[in-house]
Amino acid sequence: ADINSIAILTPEQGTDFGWNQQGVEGAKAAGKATGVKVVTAENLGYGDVRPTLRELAEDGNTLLIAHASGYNTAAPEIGAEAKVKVAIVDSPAAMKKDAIVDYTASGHAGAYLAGHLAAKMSRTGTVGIVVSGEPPSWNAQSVAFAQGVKAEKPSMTIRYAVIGPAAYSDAAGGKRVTESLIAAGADIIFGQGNGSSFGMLQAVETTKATDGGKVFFIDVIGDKTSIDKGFLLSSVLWNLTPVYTAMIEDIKADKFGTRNYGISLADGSVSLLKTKQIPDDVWKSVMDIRDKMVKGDLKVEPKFDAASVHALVSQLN
Amino acid sequence: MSVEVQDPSADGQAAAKNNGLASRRLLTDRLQLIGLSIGPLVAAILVASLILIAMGVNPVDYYTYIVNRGLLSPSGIEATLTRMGPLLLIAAGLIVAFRAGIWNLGGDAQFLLGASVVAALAPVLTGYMPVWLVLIVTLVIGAIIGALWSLVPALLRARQGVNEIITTMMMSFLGISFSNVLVKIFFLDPATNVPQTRTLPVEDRLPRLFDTTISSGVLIGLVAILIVHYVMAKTAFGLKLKIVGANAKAAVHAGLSVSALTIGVFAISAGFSGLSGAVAVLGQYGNVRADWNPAYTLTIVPLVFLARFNGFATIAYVFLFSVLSIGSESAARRLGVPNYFTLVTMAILLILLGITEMLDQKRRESRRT
Amino acid sequence: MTLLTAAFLTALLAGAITAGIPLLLAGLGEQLSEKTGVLNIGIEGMMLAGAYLGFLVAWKTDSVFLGFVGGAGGGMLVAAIMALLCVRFGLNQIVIGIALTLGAEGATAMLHYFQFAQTYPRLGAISSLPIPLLADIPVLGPALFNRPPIVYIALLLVAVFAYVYRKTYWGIALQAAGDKPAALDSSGVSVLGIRSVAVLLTGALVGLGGGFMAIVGAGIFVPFMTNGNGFIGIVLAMLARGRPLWVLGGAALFGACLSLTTALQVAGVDIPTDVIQMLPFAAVMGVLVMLGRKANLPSALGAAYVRGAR
Amino acid sequence: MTLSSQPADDAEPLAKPIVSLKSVTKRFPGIVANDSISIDFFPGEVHVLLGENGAGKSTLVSMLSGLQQPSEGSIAVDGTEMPIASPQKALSLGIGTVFQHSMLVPSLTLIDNVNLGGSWWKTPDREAIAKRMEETALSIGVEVNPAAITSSLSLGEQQQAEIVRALMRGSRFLILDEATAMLTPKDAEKLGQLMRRLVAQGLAVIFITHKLNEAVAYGDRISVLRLGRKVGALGPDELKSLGPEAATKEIIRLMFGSNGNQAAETTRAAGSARPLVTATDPLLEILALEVDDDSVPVTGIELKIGAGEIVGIAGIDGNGQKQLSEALAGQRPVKNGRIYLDGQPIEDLPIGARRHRGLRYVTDDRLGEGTVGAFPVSINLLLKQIGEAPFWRSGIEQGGAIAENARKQVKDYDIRTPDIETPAGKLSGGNIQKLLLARELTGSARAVIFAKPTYGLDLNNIAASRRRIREAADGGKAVIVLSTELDELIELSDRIAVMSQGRIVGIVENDGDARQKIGEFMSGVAA
Ligand SMILES: Nc1ncnc2c1ncn2[C@@H]1O[C@H](COP(=O)(O)OP(=O)(O)OP(=O)(O)O)[C@@H](O)[C@H]1O
Ligand SMILES: Nc1ncnc2c1ncn2[C@@H]1O[C@H](COP(=O)(O)OP(=O)(O)OP(=O)(O)O)[C@@H](O)[C@H]1O
Ligand SMILES: [Mg+2]
Ligand SMILES: [Mg+2]
Repeated sequence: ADINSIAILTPEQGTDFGWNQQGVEGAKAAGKATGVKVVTAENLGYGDVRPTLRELAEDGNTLLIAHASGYNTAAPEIGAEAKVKVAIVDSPAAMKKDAIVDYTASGHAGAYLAGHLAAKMSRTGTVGIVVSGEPPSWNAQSVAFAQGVKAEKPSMTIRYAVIGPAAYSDAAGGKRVTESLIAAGADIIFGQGNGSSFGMLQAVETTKATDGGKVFFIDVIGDKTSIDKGFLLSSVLWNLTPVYTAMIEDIKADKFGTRNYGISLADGSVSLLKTKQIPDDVWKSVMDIRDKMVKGDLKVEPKFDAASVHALVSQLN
Repeated sequence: MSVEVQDPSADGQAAAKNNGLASRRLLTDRLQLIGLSIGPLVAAILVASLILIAMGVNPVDYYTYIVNRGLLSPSGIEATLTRMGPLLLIAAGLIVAFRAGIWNLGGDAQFLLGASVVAALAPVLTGYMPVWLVLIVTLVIGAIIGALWSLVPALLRARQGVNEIITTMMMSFLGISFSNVLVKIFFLDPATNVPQTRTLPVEDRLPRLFDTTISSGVLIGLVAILIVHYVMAKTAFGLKLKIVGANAKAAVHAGLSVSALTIGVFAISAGFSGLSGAVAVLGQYGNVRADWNPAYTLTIVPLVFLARFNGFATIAYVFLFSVLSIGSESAARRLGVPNYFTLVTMAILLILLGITEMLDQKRRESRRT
Repeated sequence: MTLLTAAFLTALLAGAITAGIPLLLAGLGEQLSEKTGVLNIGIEGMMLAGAYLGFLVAWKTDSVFLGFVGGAGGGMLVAAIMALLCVRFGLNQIVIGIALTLGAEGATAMLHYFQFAQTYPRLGAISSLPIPLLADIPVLGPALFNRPPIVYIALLLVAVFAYVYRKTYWGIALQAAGDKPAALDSSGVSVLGIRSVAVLLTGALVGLGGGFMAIVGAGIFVPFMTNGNGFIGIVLAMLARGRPLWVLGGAALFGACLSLTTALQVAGVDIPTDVIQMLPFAAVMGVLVMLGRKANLPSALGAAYVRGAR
Repeated sequence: MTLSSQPADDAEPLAKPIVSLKSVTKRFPGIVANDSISIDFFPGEVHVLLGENGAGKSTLVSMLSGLQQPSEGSIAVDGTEMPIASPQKALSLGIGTVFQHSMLVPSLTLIDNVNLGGSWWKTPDREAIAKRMEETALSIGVEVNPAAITSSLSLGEQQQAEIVRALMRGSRFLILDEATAMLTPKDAEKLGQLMRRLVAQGLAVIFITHKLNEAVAYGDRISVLRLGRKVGALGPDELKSLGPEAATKEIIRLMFGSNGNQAAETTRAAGSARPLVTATDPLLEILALEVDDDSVPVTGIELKIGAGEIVGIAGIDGNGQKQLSEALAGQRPVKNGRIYLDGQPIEDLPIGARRHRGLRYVTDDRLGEGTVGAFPVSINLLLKQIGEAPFWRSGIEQGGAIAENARKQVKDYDIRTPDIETPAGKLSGGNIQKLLLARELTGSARAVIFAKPTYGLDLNNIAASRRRIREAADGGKAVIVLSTELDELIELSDRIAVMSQGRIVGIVENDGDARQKIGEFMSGVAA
């Protein structure tokens, strides 16, 4: 089928070095690669997106990418009503021929690797996970990270804390909770949050580990290298470009709605960021694990619910 | 603390009766009135335009987009009207409360709890009864839940005189968290990873009006606010509430049961907020997600004040607000302005409307003989 | 590895204080306005403006001190609009308060978008001022007595205001402005003057709280970062019924609950954060239910003063 | 003797006026409150301002104290024209004012109320101020408790404190606007003597009162206002040469024109005309009544009032009168005891039910609780009948019936209002009182409680109110009148009970020597 333009809707401004930015940039890159125009509707919040969805449909966009789990009820409904194709997250079962696809992106494989990396690099034997909320994709990464840590070194201690419900922009809370985890012994922080993640980063930059050494930060989704001050250890990078590109091509090939999409280590849409903080030998051994996972010798199942995270971190301690 | 607001309609009547005004004066009055209602809008647009120009955006384009989207395009006006439904219900509740001198600022939790419970029940109930009955039952339940959440502040205020600004705000913070607990733990849709309630299918929701996407929630809202307006203006009950609000000592002196009325006001006001939550879920959203909180109350409070608790003026302000919020998202997107600008526009408009309201008050005062 | 180390307890206590200070300043600020009869609903906006400007100045000048001055200035800027519109011109305080909050949210988010969204600059560690002897007490010492000077200043402000309210002519005038402005006016003191100064100082206090949040609390500015702290400040002020010490108590309660949330989670106790989040509010409601304290708000609260009006 | 409207007071002494009003006009929207008034105020004189309610006395005061600015004309101080732009300016010129309505902050102590104008950065020396306050009070023969929270004091005590405060501010020009309204006759007399002492020291005093005997007794010079104009004046010489009797007559003529005399006559004459009612079966019976209160608990009240009987309750303000009347009306819980109306106990009934049984209460707090100021006269007339037919049917307002009722009441009770839709708060005090009387006396009233029924009213309105009270009794109702004015009670009552510290300390028949017996009860001589 013909496709001239697509639109992506994000809940926050696409300048967060994270979820929103990755969505916007991925869509733009996919559009460039396939010659399709991309409309971005950013900072729509988590409330009523139906009017925007309808307008974008009226404007002639063939595909609406609803880039927030909060949009996964509204988008299919408007898609059906306005007869446009929609892509949503966190609802694989909603797939429908010519109408709905899901791209529940999960960086859990990358997070698993990050867990190995963290365990190898930790001096204190304790690592921390800080999240600003508990959406499914973050839960999956939290679980996988913890599993990776334990797989690398079973004696490791893992501390987990949520800043507060929906504390996405609570930078001060991010810093406060991170400092507590550092005080509890963590010298590596695996942080997931939007605005709040900058508070976590600042905490890492300004707080010493209990052994008096440096604390490192492992980020998710985006690449904060450009704003790093030497504390960024790694990041579970996502690349949504292949996902969106595949969607567009499937539309062109009239195959839209026959499969869901995801990101994976295999096609490079999930990867671990190499920074100069990671010694080469450590990096190499992590990459060996990655290769095993790509080959299928090692499987990590994503767990998306918060209960799994809580069960895991309390059982691990 | 006192809320001192005069009913403009009653005022106008009195003024008209009092003086046999010359027709010339009537004309200047009309002109003044038109100036006072259009003026702030124009001024707000001008101030906002300056900021737009500073950002390198053509203000004419920006406002054309807003009007086109929020008012003139079919789907835009449909969205505007649909958005009004829950807002009008919240406004109706606030009018009742403020008229009676009660500061129910806990609307957000009353809304959310109503919404959550209704969202959890409605999809289940459809298995047991016809859809129309489900809708009626759940609307009532939403209102009851909202009212229940105001019970503690109501009793504290009625029995012990505990200030309700504090208690309703407390209960609001508490209720927002509680609603999240309900959704995340008890009302969870097992079929999805996302912490949210089951979803009421589109065809089971409140009917849409005619052949459009307008939810009939807007009708419920309009009816509610008109009823409130009528009750406040014309009935003994409304008058009693107004007396409690205007002079509680006089209400006691006149033998009104102030504590019963207070509890009644809380129940009605919070009931409308709960009903608003039900209408939002049944008419638009279909479910409730964890951590969702549109926080409508705080946006509606100033509008209700600017309308001086008058039902018709409230409808006008809510309409204006909805046009602006629907239209400006579109305009911002098309012109590459960050959507945050909508907040700034809203602030400028509120301030200028506030100035107008004050000037208008002065005008009435100086005319009164 | 055991969790109850001195370091962890210290971090929790320090975290509670860091989270409590903005609430304390917001509550003290609101209390000052309310005392004079101005219901200041706009402090969330003042706080945000203080956070933005405080961060901007601290980052540009590399001076934490100037940052706090900037934070107070940012709050005062918004407060000046409130003083002009609500005190001088008598506009509805609720309408303007909410408008200012919305406006400050939008404006600071836009400024952030244009200035920082590509770089997210962050401040370095804030140096602290240990208080001799006291700083050496285990846990308590480092959490309480080895902090940036602004922490001590904020705590000292509680005593200052308690003193001002009880002991000075100004304190008497403040109370009169809120309780019976006409009496103050006829005694030759300008009601609008007293109220304007109070609102401006509220802006300064609240802005300082916002600045603290950005400079000490987060080390960065992000949009909407005050996260409703201003509104909790309003509640604290009303609960405190004019007494600064009660604001301190309330702020401490909220700060402690936040740290408790973290502590329980880190200890692996599986209670939803939402439930723990309810604790301070539930506690206060419980106290209100049991004590049933009468409001006792200034009688002219929320009403504009016009000389000779009747 | 001539009384021109702009008296030149020709034979005036060498003293120059401290303050002069020169053709001062003050307009409010739709009303000229002061119309081209010229008056000189001399040191060493008590200058009495007289006039009906609404004549413009307080407006004049507000311009002298800097609260209002003249619309036209000017004010000269010590001979030089000088705008009094703010209260601060007035104070700095030595103009001290005790306003008609309290200007104390209720939540502060008296000490802090004295401190209101202090330099903000300073710390008041509260002990010294308290001491000075006590001394000042002593010098005028009153007692104050400087450390008391203002709101805990009676209105009379507050007014005394305000006078003390004005003196402490070192005024050389003292304005007392209806300062005796709240005082007992004894305290009023003390204040009068104080004014005399002050002017002897060279101060100028403006004294506003509705009590002509006070005007004549303490005034050196009298100016009379009517409808905003100065309609006459009596200089010191004229006052002296006329003597009290003739001066009073002349003043009444000036104030009310020709019909004024009638008003005054009826006021004075009517009392004795009433035949004493011999108690029949009591209609309203109060037995061993106890009422809780933080400051003045009421105990052991026993009263029986027959149909057609008027029982007065005398006593200094703040001795439980308010608590008693509120408990009778049902606004305050009864702790112990019984109240029978027509033989039925009513002490547990709510306010509305008591009203239905025929109990009525005319409150003295006319604006605070008696009316809702922002609401129209028509609604205020029905404030205690909301929802009742024919004014409401099935809860819906019946505009016609409400308006008809209002028009009838406005006519029957001579309520002067521009319109029945006019907000009640805009009416003058006298007319608000008529509104309350209309509301309480219509319908099937059986027993009526009047609290300070003529407080703050001018002579005409006083006469009208007293006539209504007598009519009520003559119509077979049981009547209680609570008043601090002994003359009023003696004029109206059949029997007079004396209240002190929450108890009835004695009941006397209103015969020839009632006044003396009451005085004995009040001062505790006859216990
Ligand atoms: N704010 C106002 N604006 C316009 N007119 C007013 C205002 N307040 C009062 N009035 C007018 O003032 C008059 C009453 O003034 P005031 O309260 O001094 O009455 P009063 O002196 O007690 O009169 P009365 O003789 O009836 O006791 C009324 O005629 C009323 O119409
Ligand atoms: N602030 C005001 N706004 C409008 N009208 C006013 C105001 N103050 C006074 N007036 C009007 O001025 C007139 C004179 O009122 P004023 O209070 O001076 O009377 P007064 O002689 O002191 O009466 P009273 O004996 O009852 O105290 C009244 O009719 C009143 O309506
Ligand atoms: Mg007066
Ligand atoms: Mg009067």
